[in-house]
Amino acid sequence: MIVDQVIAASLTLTTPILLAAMGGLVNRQGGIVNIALDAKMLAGAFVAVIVSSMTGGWFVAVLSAAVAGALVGYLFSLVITRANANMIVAGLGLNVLVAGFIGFILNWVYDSSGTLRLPDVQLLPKFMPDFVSGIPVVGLALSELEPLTVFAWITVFTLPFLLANTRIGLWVRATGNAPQVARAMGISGRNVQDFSTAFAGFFSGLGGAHLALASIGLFNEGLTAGRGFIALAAFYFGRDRPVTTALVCLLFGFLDATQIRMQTAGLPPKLIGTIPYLMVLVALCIAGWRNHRRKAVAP
Amino acid sequence: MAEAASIGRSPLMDWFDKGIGLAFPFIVALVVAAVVLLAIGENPLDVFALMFAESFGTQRRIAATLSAATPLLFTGVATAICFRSGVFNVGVEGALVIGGLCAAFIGFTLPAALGLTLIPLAFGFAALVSAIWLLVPGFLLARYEVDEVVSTLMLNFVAFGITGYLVNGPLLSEISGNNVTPLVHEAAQLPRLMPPSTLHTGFLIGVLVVILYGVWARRTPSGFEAALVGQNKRFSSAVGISIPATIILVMVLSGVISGLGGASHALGQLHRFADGFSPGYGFTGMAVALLGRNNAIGIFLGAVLFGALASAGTTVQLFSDIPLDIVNIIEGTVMIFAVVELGRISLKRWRARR
Amino acid sequence: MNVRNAARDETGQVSVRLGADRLCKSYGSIEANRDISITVAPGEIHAIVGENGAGKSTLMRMLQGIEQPDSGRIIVDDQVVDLTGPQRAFTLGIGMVHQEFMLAPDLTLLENLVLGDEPVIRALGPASTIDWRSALESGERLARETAAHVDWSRTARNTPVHIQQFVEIIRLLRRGTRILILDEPTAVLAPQQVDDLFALLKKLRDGGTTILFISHKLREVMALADQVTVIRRGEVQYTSPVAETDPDTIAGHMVGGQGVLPESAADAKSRQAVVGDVVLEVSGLTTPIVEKSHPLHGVGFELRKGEIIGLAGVSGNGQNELVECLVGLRPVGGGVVSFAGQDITHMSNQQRRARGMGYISADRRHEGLALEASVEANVIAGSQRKPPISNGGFFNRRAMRRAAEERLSFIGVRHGGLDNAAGDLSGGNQQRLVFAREIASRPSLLIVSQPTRGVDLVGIAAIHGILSDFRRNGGSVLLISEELDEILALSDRILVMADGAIVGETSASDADIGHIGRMMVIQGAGDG
Amino acid sequence: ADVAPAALIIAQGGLGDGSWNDTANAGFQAGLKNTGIEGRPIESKDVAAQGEEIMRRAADGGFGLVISLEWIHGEPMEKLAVDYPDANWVIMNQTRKGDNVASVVFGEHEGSYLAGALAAQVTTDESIKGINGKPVIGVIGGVKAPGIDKFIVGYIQGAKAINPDIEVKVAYSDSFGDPAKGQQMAKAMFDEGADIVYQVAGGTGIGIIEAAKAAGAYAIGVDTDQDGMAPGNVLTSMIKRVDVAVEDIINNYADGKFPGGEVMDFGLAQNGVALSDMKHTKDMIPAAYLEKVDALKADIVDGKIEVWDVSTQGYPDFFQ
Ligand SMILES: Nc1ncnc2c1ncn2[C@@H]1O[C@H](COP(=O)(O)OP(=O)(O)OP(=O)(O)O)[C@@H](O)[C@H]1O
Ligand SMILES: Nc1ncnc2c1ncn2[C@@H]1O[C@H](COP(=O)(O)OP(=O)(O)OP(=O)(O)O)[C@@H](O)[C@H]1O
Ligand SMILES: [Mg+2]
Ligand SMILES: [Mg+2]
Repeated sequence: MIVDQVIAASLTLTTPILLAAMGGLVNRQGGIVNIALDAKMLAGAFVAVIVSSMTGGWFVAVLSAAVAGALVGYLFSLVITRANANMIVAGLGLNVLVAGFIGFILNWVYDSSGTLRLPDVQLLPKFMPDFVSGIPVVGLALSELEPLTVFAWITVFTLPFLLANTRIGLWVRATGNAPQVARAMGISGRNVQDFSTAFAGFFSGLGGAHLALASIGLFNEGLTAGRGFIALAAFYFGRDRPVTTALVCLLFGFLDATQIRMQTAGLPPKLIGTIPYLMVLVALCIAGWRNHRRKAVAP
Repeated sequence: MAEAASIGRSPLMDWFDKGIGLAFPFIVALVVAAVVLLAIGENPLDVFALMFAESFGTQRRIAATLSAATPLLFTGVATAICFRSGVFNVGVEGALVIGGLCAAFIGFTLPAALGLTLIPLAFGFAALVSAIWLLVPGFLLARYEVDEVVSTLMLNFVAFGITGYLVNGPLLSEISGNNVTPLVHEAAQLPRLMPPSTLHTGFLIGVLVVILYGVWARRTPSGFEAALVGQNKRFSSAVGISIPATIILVMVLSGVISGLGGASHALGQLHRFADGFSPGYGFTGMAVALLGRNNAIGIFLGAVLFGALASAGTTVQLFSDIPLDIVNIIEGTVMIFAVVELGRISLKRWRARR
Repeated sequence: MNVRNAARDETGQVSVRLGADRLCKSYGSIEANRDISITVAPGEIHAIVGENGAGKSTLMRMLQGIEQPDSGRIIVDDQVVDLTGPQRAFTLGIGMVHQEFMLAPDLTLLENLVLGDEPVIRALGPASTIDWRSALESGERLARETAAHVDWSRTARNTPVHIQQFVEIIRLLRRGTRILILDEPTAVLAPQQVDDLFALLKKLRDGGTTILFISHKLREVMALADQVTVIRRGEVQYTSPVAETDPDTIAGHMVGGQGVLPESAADAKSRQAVVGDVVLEVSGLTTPIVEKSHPLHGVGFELRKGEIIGLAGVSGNGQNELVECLVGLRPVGGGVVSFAGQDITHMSNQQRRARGMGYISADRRHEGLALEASVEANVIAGSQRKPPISNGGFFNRRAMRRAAEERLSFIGVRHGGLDNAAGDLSGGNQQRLVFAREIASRPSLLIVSQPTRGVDLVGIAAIHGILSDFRRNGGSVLLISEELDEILALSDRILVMADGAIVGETSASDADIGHIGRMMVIQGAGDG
Repeated sequence: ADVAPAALIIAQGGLGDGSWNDTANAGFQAGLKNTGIEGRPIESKDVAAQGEEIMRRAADGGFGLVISLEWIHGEPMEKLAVDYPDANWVIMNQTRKGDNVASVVFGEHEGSYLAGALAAQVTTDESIKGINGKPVIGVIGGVKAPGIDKFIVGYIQGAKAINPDIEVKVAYSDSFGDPAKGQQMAKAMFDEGADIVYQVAGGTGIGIIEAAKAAGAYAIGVDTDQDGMAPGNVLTSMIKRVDVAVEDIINNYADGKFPGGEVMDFGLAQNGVALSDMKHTKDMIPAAYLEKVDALKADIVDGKIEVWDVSTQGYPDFFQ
């Protein structure tokens, strides 16, 4: 049926955005607006395909993708926290740089351009028992679950706990909220920020791995298709709260999944693509206006 | 962003400082590129020599470089005008694309009989629409403190969506194999400066914009006020400068210049609007502005350097096996290191020690 | 005061818990601390008083290891220690509550309490889960011990300031602080809240904690401290057990002896009441409460042409807020401000300036000047649209240079060149630069806040000269200063501000430094 | 051979698009190999604006053959051909004047017509595995652009020629490199009753074929023979011989027989476009359907049927 299809598609399309958004959200709670999530997703996808083909194991591939993303994120963070680079411009630069490097490696190591198709790429396994597909409405979505989607949603519901209850979670929030206070309390704000950026890289890398290994098993330069920016939009819209952000991601995933239906309804695809960004703009305006009101009425 | 509200603060040291600021990121980028080139067994010096020859070797190549630099003159200034006032506008790209579409629209819809008046009309319309485009986030920032980085970033994507839709729908050329508008009337096309090179009058307009920007920044009260706001908001409002008015002014100016840049590119280079109108001139413009430390001469040099990279980066492929990715690597590295303060910090320290 | 003797104390008991021995600290040409020596006994509450800029915070920062002294030694528990940083001070049991709040606004109080030293369920490094239950227990135990009522689940942002103050103290105690330094802990508290805080501090003292606290308010010192030290211009002026002194004596040492008054003060007594037109009229001025600001409660006064009104008061009593309301940098809650017969209550700063108001900000480094900008830019700012500096929308560079030179030389600002950064000037010259700018636009009214803070004696005389000249030429001045000498030297009339209201008034001829000092620091004394 | 080198200017989207640029480049490389001529593909991020400078530089730099894959380079090339009469110029998908200009046009619309005709016959034949009785088929384009709609319109026309009541679902993925999205879109189409989806979306199409495989339905490949990407689930592929065209040109150029001034039509008649051999699906499709397709092909070649060409005729009434 159509409903279960839409649910399944929304869920699948949500996962990469969701993973990147979870990373970006922690990063922003730590005080860094990361607009280079896209670059880290791309790096993750690239590494995932290579490692999966080399080892034939999806788990190692996914892990390597995450580590690669984290590494890129960490280096990026150093530029911001140690060399005081402006995070926005450096982020834009990183997007260009990573694309350049990957293109370069594709060219010189794999002698191809744009697409990397390797033999024996192992995809993410679908592990649910067969009978679930018989469950009405959600059966299809369930039967298509793979580990990363499950992990992403586990993260959504554990992240609030981790942020609230672990030392590092507290440090991240304190650093983002009041760096001078964190410093006075003996916490190295820079290290915490570096951690949060590496964390964002880790999750973006996972998002990239999902894009590459969920079903298609190959790498393409355009694979991320700006999803890093959609993730950014999601956690801005979700005000850095994991569950809200996840719902926004789900909404964006749903928009993607129903895009084809909206096209049938006569909406041009280009305009449909702007909906997430327009939503964020509207959300920003409402938040700004409310803030303004609150200040104006302050007793 | 520390270009002092310096009405003429220009002893030798200052120039030295700026020179380092401009050169440092490029040196880092060249080192990175050299490492990559060595890794693939190319001699970096040969490659750099070839790239230099391809960008400045002959008159024609210089013209090609300047032609590639033309849009960056506009986007560099449009960005610098905001950065200088402490407004982090990353929406120049979107405004440029919108402006380009508007100019092309005027250029092919109005009757050709209007002749040369088409050009000012197209430029004017582009400037107007782009100014309104950036006025929106400017207003939101000035009045409601809506974070301009995110609002302008989001607006870029909206601009891509709208122009992408229009150029495929209502404004699509009747018969074409691609998403392009019809060609603008011949009268609306900017004449070329050094035929056969594609260098066109838009370059002169761009240079004029840079000069006007320099004059505005250093020789007018409003440029002075904007710089003060960028340096110290509390001070500025204490001496009677309106912060919201300044923010709105610089955003509108930025929009106007982005629009002019789009018009120049549409009427001078492509003679229409098309998919792939801008490969990110607005974003490169940010690097240009930062590299040039928001200073007019710095912006000009920065734009030329990036123009050289773009023009040489493609044509070297004719004569060597260097892939385009090297250019991306250089460009990305320059962008990142343009904003790194290492060079400046150590220079300041060194100066403080003396 | 003699450390070696103290160390030889034969009972084996520590006699000096915290001491400073001839500490010196200079910032450039400013000697913030000169040979400061103090000793604080265990279980003592020691008050440090002194005017703004006297060097109190500098001393505290050195005792906390944030700043290193240029010379001199620091003693803890009779031992000379090397305070390499705040972390070292922490391990020695020294903790400080800063002048500004050190709580992360969006974290809960409990989170703020444990931040940086979290109790964990199982040690897994940074990934350990925080043991909130034990955190809460320790917080509540300490709160109980200190008789504070704290709702630990609130965010700091939504917590009243005095509770925030408590939490900061409790946080230090939790980390084993035995020596508590408080920098003006009462500046933002309401009287009732101050009493609560004092009860807490006394309790702590009785429990053996040593407390060093900075205050401007003598009532508080008398109520709380065991020992008081007065610092003036970077030097220890006076020190005494509180029981053996009285507010008048302390106030006298704080505001300085008679001898240091500049000459111009001599003619103060001969001044007549000014009878010109009313230039500035303020009535019933109130402000909303905004974080960390003192609200105004119905401030009213009149300022006449050719008159200097001195506004005396201890910092943090609403002077800054009043100034900002008058110059249009802070929205007014209620009341009316009129200037030259016109209601300007809701006008912008720009409009007020256009009507002839000038403003010398107390915060020279952030509001009075743009330190990175050139001297020329700073002295021209505000006049950038006026001819001949600009004509038809463009600067006349020559005229601008000339105007800048004229303005600077009129007041005698010494600078290395118009193109140098204003931040490169010495403090006194920076302040002259501000005057040069503000006088140049020929205002009819100057709002002047702390005009001589950080300025040397020659500079002070010059600035006083400028103000006197300005008045002689028909200008009106509202002078806000914590230097009573200064107010006495210049004012025709003196208003005293305390707790967001004008609490007293006296004419220059009747002015008595002791009386004014009492009104300032001992609330209500003015009435009696 | 001391023939001057050749340059191939890559169109927007760059190498790695999995279709147009990649296929042409493959032919280019093959041609160079055959003839021993030197040559290089040229990419630019700013290919729209830089095209003219690149082509001029190539001519100045002693290149004897310049092939541009970018549609927008048509106009400047016409002028350049005059400035550089000794160089040979090739443009695609449009007709440009000049003795030393060869224009190459493809009959994508014609090939797509056949694909549509085949799909329309198959989609109602429930005897074929995975086919439902509903007359519903689909097509997914990479972006909405005339170059893509040329395929789509041909496909629709072919389908309607078989069954005027057929429903052809059309959608665009808005990207040529997003297989994840292609997969989801195709899934949605299958789910709505389509059983055959034609992909005109480059790299995105990989996902469409994946989706067909997963759904047990059919995709139609494009550009190259994609039948083997999911054997049995790719009904056929609309092969477009860009590679052949480019290789041909280089061969001719090497032999001194550059087709200057000619329009090289790579339509059905010239075998420039064709349906694949259907190695994996031929046996499950009733022969009658294939015969019908062959008949239609003959009619097109003979000019009895005219297939609408968006790139020269604009949009037809039956498509928006
Ligand atoms: N970091 C610094 N750089 C330069 N000068 C400084 C610095 N810190 C303090 N000063 C100067 O040292 C002097 C003493 O300052 P300090 O902050 O110790 O005064 P205070 O007694 O705490 O005053 P307040 O009551 O206003 O807090 C002042 O003249 C001040 O301007
Ligand atoms: N964190 C806290 N710990 C202890 N007492 C508190 C705390 N926060 C507030 N109080 C006390 O509770 C009383 C009411 O505080 P407050 O004015 O914040 O309440 P409220 O107006 O109901 O709060 P809200 O604005 O959140 O509705 C005051 O006496 C205040 O001192
Ligand atoms: Mg202090
Ligand atoms: Mg069917």
